[in-house]
Amino acid sequence: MSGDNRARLVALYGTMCRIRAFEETALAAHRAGEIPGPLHVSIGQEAVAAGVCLNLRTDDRITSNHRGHGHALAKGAGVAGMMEELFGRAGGHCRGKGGSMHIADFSVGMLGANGVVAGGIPIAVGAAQGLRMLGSSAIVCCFFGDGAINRGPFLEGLNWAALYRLPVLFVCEDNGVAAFTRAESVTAGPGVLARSEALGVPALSVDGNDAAAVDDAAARLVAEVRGGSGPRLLHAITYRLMGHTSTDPAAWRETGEVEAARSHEPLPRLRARLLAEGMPARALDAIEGDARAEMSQARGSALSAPWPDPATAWDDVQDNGAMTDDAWPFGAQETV
Amino acid sequence: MSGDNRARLVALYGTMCRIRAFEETALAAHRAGEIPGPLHVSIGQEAVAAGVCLNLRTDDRITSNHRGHGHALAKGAGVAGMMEELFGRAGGHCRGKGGSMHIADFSVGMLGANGVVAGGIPIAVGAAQGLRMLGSSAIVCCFFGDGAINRGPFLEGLNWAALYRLPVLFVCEDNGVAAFTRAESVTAGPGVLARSEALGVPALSVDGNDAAAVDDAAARLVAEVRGGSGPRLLHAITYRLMGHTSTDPAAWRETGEVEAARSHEPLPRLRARLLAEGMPARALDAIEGDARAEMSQARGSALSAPWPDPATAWDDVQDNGAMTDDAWPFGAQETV
Amino acid sequence: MAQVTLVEACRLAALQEMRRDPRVWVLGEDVARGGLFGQYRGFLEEFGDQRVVSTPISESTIMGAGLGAALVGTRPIIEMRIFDFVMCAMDELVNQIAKIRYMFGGQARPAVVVRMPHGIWRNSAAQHSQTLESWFTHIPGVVVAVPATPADAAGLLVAAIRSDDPVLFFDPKNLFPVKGEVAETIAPIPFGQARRMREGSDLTIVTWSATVPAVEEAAGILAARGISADVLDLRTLWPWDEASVCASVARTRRLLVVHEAVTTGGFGAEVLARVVERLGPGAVRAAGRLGQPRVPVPFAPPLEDALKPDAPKVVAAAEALLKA
Amino acid sequence: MAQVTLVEACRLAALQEMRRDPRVWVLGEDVARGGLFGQYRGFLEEFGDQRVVSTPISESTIMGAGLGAALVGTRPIIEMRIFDFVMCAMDELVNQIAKIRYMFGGQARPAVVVRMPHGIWRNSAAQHSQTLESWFTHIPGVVVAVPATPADAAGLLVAAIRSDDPVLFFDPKNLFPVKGEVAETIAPIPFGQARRMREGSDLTIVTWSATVPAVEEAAGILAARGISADVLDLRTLWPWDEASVCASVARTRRLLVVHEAVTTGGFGAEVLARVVERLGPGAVRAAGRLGQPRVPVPFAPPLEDALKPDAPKVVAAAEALLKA
Ligand SMILES: Cc1ncc(C[n+]2csc(CCOP(=O)(O)OP(=O)(O)O)c2C)c(N)n1
Ligand SMILES: Cc1ncc(C[n+]2csc(CCOP(=O)(O)OP(=O)(O)O)c2C)c(N)n1
Ligand SMILES: [Mg+2]
Ligand SMILES: [Mg+2]
Repeated sequence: MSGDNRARLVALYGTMCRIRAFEETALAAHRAGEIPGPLHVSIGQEAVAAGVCLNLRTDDRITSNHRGHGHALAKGAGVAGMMEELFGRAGGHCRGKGGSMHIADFSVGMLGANGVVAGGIPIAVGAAQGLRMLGSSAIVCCFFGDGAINRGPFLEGLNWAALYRLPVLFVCEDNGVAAFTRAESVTAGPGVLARSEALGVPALSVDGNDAAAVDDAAARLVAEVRGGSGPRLLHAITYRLMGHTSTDPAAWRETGEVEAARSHEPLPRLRARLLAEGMPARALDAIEGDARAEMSQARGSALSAPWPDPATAWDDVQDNGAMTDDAWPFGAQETV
Repeated sequence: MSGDNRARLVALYGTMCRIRAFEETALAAHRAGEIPGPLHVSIGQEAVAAGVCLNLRTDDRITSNHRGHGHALAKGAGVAGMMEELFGRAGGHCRGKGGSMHIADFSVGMLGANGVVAGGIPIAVGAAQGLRMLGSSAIVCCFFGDGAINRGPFLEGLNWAALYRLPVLFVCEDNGVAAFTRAESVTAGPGVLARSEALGVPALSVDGNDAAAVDDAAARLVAEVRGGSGPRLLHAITYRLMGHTSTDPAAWRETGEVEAARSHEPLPRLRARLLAEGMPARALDAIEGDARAEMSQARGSALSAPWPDPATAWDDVQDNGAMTDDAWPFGAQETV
Repeated sequence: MAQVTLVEACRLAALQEMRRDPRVWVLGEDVARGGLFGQYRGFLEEFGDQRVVSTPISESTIMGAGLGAALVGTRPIIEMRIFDFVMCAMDELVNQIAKIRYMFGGQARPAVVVRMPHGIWRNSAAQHSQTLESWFTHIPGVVVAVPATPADAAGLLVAAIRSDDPVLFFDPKNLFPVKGEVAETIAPIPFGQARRMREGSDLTIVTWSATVPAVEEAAGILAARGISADVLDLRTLWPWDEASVCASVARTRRLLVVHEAVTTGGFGAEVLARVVERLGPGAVRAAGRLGQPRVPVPFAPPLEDALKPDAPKVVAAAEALLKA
Repeated sequence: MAQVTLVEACRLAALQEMRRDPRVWVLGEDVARGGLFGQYRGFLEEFGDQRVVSTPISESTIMGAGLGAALVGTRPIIEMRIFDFVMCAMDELVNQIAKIRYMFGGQARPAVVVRMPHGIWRNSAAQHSQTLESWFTHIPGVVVAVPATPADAAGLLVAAIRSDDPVLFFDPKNLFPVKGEVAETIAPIPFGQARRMREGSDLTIVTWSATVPAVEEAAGILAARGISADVLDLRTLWPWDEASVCASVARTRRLLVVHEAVTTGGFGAEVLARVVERLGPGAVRAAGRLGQPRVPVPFAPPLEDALKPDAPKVVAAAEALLKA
């Protein structure tokens, strides 16, 4: 194993440990009542975000969906800002206005999670079109789930990207389920690869629980996209170990299904590989431990971080015709 | 040539002549200022409507698009009601409320033209689902243009129909152009067949200017659909001889393009075939003449038909909360 | 009479109607699993997968297929999961469902119910909290139902399912756990009749949907302060009970409209405008509205709370109105 | 000063801005062929196909791609062809464009202009004639422009293109052929300032967009009958010129709002409600609205004419108001 290659695997491992630790910490905080609102975690799917984003530059952009913590972290979003956002605090990336479903960190090219399934697709293709117009060599990576391929914007966005040969890498994170419904029970035809090719976007499948494989596939596709060959789609097959939201027990799954899936999950797999390739367990434990410590510290800080000043509720709506809190004590009552 | 087969060809010829005559009459009336609003004619595309609808029963349903006169006529819609509708008269199928873009005749299963590209697709799949639920053996045929395959409902509707194995025949009437833009310049990938198959809907292409070929292909697909095999798509390749609307000269076409297309247009082709097979020219002229006479008579009647009573403008909005003309002389002014 | 939650009341209403009429069915995401809120629990088992259809995430087609199925004579309940996703199906709703009867000169009767759980709910932020019911009062062809109690939700849902008009039924998400009595046999409640929540003479408060409990609480506080409010829950916004509201304001001469939606362009404007038009400005001493400011719904609790109409804000608004 | 049509005025405004700022571009169906109304005639030749992008019939993506392109720093003009098709792109407009700046705590500036030719136009029937501008006054995050003259359309379009807020620009389809003067160099017109069309003292008439000529004509007829109307064209509905309207009504004590949109839930309700709230009902002697009844737009000329607000109806409404 070359040092370079090992360094990549270690980087992947580090990112995945951080994603896992972030989400387990967030889950615990949510259960403890520290985090309001809905929370969708991607536990079990970390290899996709890690493997793809390792191939992106900071000035590349990504769009994400409702299950976007991993994408954001892998793209380099600041942890404190993410955790505070989940907690609804003033120091969150969105100043507490977005929460888990709307995390964005434009400073690292993370153009936002999205509360609408497939909502990030048109945004991604437009961002790519804009970047090309501005003469940038940056590309856009668009993450969405298997559920999104049944919404109209999937067709429109892929056709559009292929038509204008836009620098977009579409990543379909296929965890086999959309909310509480199995993907296969709502998806006709041969699948996302065929749909993608039929729209003019070359595509390939990868074991989305194998971080190194995802990295390899993404490296190839990103090179093609960046080289001007037009859009590509990566179909990453993975498994959602938890329920749809933090409060969903996913009780409808078959007995043994989750247990069976655990044996394929990405973190132990990469760990085993690194061990087999001579990486000391201690070093891996340290990476994991650091990640846990980082996230637990972030939780502590977020919990004691200040809430947003209610007056800020009126900020950042629009410049023209913005309302202020003095203009609205209680509706239009100041004048009656 | 068997008598049966010849009878079919004659029926096709008759329908096509009626569509052509209807639309040429309507065009002339529009130019004479007798017909208000936009008018989209399908001159050159008659073989698709005729060939497909010859295989439908009266209780089968169709949905159509903005260019739907041919579909309606071929499905058996009453001519007087259609012409009066174009003229905005009280005796129109829609009592003058719809016009050309919203012709419907539920009495023969014509569920309506549509002013929104791809708007008929979800309606068609739902109608099929409803029919099955009611135990009917009727099927639904859904006409749309090449432009519609770039809108989201195309993907959603085909996936849906395939998923529930609904009795729907999708017909993509590919005239190579959407409004003023060539289809190929806005459509990526290998085309509608590949898109359809990728969504689980078996599809085939046909020369849409060859009425007999359309009839054959439609017969096969309708039999499959009616037999319970699920949805099918027919890709009918044709050519729009006129502009997008009655006022569009389509001046941007290449020199000679339309002239070249004229030599492939469906009416003379079928006529030549019938002549070659021994049908007397006189008989064909009579069919054509009858069609022209029928439509010219319909124009005359429509022109002298009564306008809708303005009071009917308030009818058929809704039962609960309907407004009446006495409740609205001028806004809410009766009470100030 | 059983005490049930609002969401359970809706479940019972739909259940009753699906048992009564085999043409009634339901389609939407996850409905075969009981729906996101359990509002279809047990339906799959009782009615089977032809009448309880879990769909792909295809909002345009959920809405449009519902319409198509209605055109051939079935009576679909179109479940939209969360109101905000209706934005993905607006062509089907506004350009097709609302207009098809008129446009086709009465040939079509799109007898659909569109269920759209709406409003602020547990810090769901800007894309899962909207209350845009006023939009649909502006769209000819549809009935707009905005119930706030279990009995009203059940009765209006029964009426909606039996109606030949398309009915937009706004389930009030945040009131799903609220309990109330629902009759064994649920009778339809006619559209356009307000429910008088409290009789009073000092001012009229008109409200609906999510803000009904806040107004109820506020009216109690006002009563304790010697202010007697005449309180009406409209229950439907189209048709709406103009007559009852005007009669009340003619007595009290003061009108406050309270809704969760943004004040600007909200249905409160219509209520106020119509009352002033009908009674004449001279018959009214003061009129005002309380809604959210023109700001998207923020995530963080202190921000959401700052903007959301609640009982103290209703009390303050009413008191300001009485000073005028 | 050249005399040009409204559609040409808009063309000149966009042309000027695309020459000024290379980040400005236009996308939509058929725009490379000059647009449906010729509003982009010659653009392809001058700016090339990277900045004048004819798109597939993919409204969701036209809208959403415009947003994405704005997020990386370009300034798209999103051409929607006919307003009614915006129904196919409402998620992108309402859930994304309008909310993204707020939801992301100010990180995003979606500087797009969405052009939506709207209103009744040559018997186009229910799916091509809607005027739903009031909806967007109810949506935080967007500017709503509704010009009615060539000069206003040009000046507001320049302001829209330069604005960092998303601007919904309602091109008045039926006024496209109307001629007026437009300056060589088109200056931006600030949002929120009404244009006084006529000074008067007997009543205030407020209008915008398609009904401006009808109100102009009506005001002339009223003047001939000795009634002097103070007439304001709002030009933008958000922000809107509350101050000018209130000042006018404070003088005339009578308010008539005229718009092409359906009266119920139209922006006339907001204007009337706000004036009553601000001035108090006691300051107003009569107030009313004239819009379309709550009926879809029919195709046949006699039906369309029956419902459409025109000069005789404005005169009748004004006279009724003066009797109150
Ligand atoms: C347009 C739209 N419809 C429905 C929803 C509700 N919803 C949120 S996540 C989800 C499932 C999405 O499945 P998938 O895309 O596979 O992502 P996953 O949750 O599996 O990561 C649904 C239906 C939504 N957010 N947006
Ligand atoms: C959603 C939508 N977008 C745009 C339009 C405007 N429009 C009407 S017809 C048309 C072209 C349609 O092309 P196609 O589907 O190929 O049908 P054809 O006109 O060629 O028969 C367009 C863009 C529309 N009616 N609906
Ligand atoms: Mg999934
Ligand atoms: Mg075409």
